[in-house]
Amino acid sequence: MVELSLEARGLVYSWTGGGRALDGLDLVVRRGRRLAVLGPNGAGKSTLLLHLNGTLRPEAGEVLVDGVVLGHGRAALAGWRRRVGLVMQDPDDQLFAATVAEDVSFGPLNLGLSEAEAATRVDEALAALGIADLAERATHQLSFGQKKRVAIAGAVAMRPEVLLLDEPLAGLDHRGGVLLQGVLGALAAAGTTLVLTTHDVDLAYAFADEVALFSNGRTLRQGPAAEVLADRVAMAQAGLETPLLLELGVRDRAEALARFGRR
Amino acid sequence: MVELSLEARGLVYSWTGGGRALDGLDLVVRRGRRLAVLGPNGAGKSTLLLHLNGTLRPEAGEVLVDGVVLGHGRAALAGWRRRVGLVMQDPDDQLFAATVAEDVSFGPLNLGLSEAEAATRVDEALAALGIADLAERATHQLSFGQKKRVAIAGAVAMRPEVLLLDEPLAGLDHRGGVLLQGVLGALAAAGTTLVLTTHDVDLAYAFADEVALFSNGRTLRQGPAAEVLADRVAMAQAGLETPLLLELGVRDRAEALARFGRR
Amino acid sequence: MLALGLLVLVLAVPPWPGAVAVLVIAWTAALAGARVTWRDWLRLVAAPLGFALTGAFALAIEIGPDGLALARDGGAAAAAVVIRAAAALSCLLLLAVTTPAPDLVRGARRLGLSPEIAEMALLIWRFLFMLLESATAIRHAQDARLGWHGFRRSIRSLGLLVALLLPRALDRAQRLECGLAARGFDGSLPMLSPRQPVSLRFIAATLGLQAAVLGVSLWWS
Amino acid sequence: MHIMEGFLPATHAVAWSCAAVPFVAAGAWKLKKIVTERPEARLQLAAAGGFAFVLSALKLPSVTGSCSHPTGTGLGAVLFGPSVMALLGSIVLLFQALLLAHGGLTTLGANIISMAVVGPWVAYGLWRASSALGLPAAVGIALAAILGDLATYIVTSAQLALAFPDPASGFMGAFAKFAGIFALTQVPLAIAEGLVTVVVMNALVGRGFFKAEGVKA
Repeated sequence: MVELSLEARGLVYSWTGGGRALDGLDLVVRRGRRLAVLGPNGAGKSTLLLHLNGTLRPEAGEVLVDGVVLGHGRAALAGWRRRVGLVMQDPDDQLFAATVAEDVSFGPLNLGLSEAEAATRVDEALAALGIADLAERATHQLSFGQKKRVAIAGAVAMRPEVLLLDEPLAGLDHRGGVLLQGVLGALAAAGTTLVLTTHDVDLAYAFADEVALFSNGRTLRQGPAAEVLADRVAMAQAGLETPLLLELGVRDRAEALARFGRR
Repeated sequence: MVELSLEARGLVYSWTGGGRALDGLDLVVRRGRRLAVLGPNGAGKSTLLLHLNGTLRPEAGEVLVDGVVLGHGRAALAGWRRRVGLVMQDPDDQLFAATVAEDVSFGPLNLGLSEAEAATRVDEALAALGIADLAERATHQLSFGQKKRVAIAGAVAMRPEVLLLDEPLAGLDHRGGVLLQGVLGALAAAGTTLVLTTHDVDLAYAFADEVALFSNGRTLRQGPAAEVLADRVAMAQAGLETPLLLELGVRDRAEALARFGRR
Repeated sequence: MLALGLLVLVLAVPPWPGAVAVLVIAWTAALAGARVTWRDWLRLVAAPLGFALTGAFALAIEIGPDGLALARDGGAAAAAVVIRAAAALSCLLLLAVTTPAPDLVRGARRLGLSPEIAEMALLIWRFLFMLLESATAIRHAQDARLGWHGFRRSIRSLGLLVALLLPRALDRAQRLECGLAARGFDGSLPMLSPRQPVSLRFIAATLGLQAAVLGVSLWWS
Repeated sequence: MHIMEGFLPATHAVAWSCAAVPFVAAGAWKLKKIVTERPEARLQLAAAGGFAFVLSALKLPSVTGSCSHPTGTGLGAVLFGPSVMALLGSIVLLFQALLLAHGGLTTLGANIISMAVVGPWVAYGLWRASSALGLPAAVGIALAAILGDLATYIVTSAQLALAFPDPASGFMGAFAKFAGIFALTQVPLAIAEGLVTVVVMNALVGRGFFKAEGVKA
């Protein structure tokens, strides 16, 4: 049986202005899997991620890490965040330091590692993201795609068991997207559990083992990607369209073209 | 013969840090058409738009509006911007007022219209974007998709002949994208010439009559959408992939599914 | 309107019974009239009272010949100040929860505030929400990387946050300038102000209520 | 440090408001001048105002409910001059009262004097003095921010002492009381703020901000 890594039970959270962001949300994240949290804008996906790493505190419900309900005390949170990393959507919000290496070392140093250990972690994370050559560059001079990868390296350097990524491919062009999917694939292969949010059904289909379909602060359905994405009723309810490749009955582009006799 | 509405000839522009953003760029915009400027991130698409409405001044080359080279003097610019509207990618870069109606009234009042005329323009623009109900809402409480439409309304209220849109669908989910494409289609049908930048080949295929393929500050190729997008060599050079629907030989999703016997 | 009038009254009349009456009216108006939930309202009220209590402590003690001692009036003055402050605070909050700040600025403009200042205030209003959003996002990102665990790290994180925010604020201004230029920005920011419907009945009721509070307090003392 | 709504008696509230008027008016006049000369400065000034507000909404570590406002006005004073900050600061204080319940409307005048007038002038004076002495920009701004903060706190204590003189020892006694009690909360705050400012300045210099933007004093 696959072990549960993270679990959310009946999370409720309201915006300050009123209105429910999360409305009794349940979610299970299985160890070593790639889960896509799929839903339209404003469905509460980012808010969910902030709950999964303990940044926001639900009004009701609870989050379990490895089957244990974690509290929001200082010590509990530190342990929580050590295991569950978060990469936010806009890289400009998470690159604080002047250079790439300095920025990536922020997390490891906060873990209490020595400078030497932190430096090793930085090299390792930059290598994993394929950006070792950027180490000495100034963060504000990077391109958008580079910033995005530095932001992920910042989380990876803390060696989290679970990595939460908010819209990781948003704003990237085709080449940047392919590159980043490769990197994420490698992280998954190395054993990191990945949870990503997206409103892009094609990305969810191409990338995830499992999909949690999300609408109005609730999980409509969670299950194997192909099954959930093919559920027309649920997908329509979430205001999403079935991926074309899935409808054509294939998993990738090359297969579609081969099957239909072109190229 | 179709009239030329905007034309760029040999535009050159460098970043402050050095490096060419535009490197001898040519582009023609035909009246009443929908042109997609397609290229990877960092190809210089946004910089081009800022030249097309006179915000940036090229180091070499010129921009013609209706066959006339426009200068960058105060009066010339005012006339230019009356005819060529621009909607930036991040709506927060264009919304400054506390409420929606106030914000949209800014452009019309700058045209020297009376308060009554401006009010009419505001109503008209909000109606065109399908957001008449948002008029009294506070700008900072809008969702991203709503902000985007308010920003477009701000430009539409000036009744430009040409509307430039920088990545109009970026960040929108499926439903938001469909909604906005509908709005843009209606604007085009009403006679507005549309120029949009994007790195999304599917959007370019679905939306544009014409595509200008863009890479490293130059136009690689400009022509009818289906032709340019099917040019594998040029597309690869720009780091883009041919849209799947085009490769399958159809224009829309329903057709693909029908042709291949599903649904 | 109601809130502003009450605010003036609080300062003008003695704390008992005037301020107490105002306190009751403001709370009723907020909780019943404006439908603010108890939870939100109490949270709003609780924060600034820290200042009131520290300040009142200063009033309740006295530096005499033998050092610190309890004030001779046994803290009555301190209590009066706290009651008055609590009442005034409630009025302020009532105003804050019922009237968006831009409406107040527009009102002030009709009363003769110079357009430059009004415009600046409205622009600041817009910027502060954009920047608050950025600051919150940065804070969350730092939190995720354990930036706020321990005093030294918190100081460092806050410093980095502020240092990131300042260039972003100026950058935002620059980009907004660019975006507005496309809409004919030439330095001034003309816009149509929304018209506010004024309810005569509401004004009459407000004035009546305020007169009553004033009357009762004067009669009592 | 803001004096909360309703804490000052009516006469004092009115008097401080009157005292603040000329400074705010001078700031408004200066603003008009800047905006006429450089129309685009309008947005920069508004961004600075928004920035000052956001700083005040950020909580300093370990001292909850307190605020680091003077860093904003101090930096603003250095960037745009203290007279404009009197106006921007007033607007920010108004919004703070309305959004955060920091300070208040009747105490607005008193708070303007302490936070939007005295604080920025002290910060600006120190900044000019330190650049005249040839101290590095980072040191100058850090000093300006810390002492601007302390100046604000002393003025606030004096305002409270004037409003509530000690029956036995009069103004001086009351001043000692208020200054003493608020020292417990304000001195650690000023120190924390100084430390934060040093990090801020280092980071800004590290990001090439001062070279790129060029601080205009």
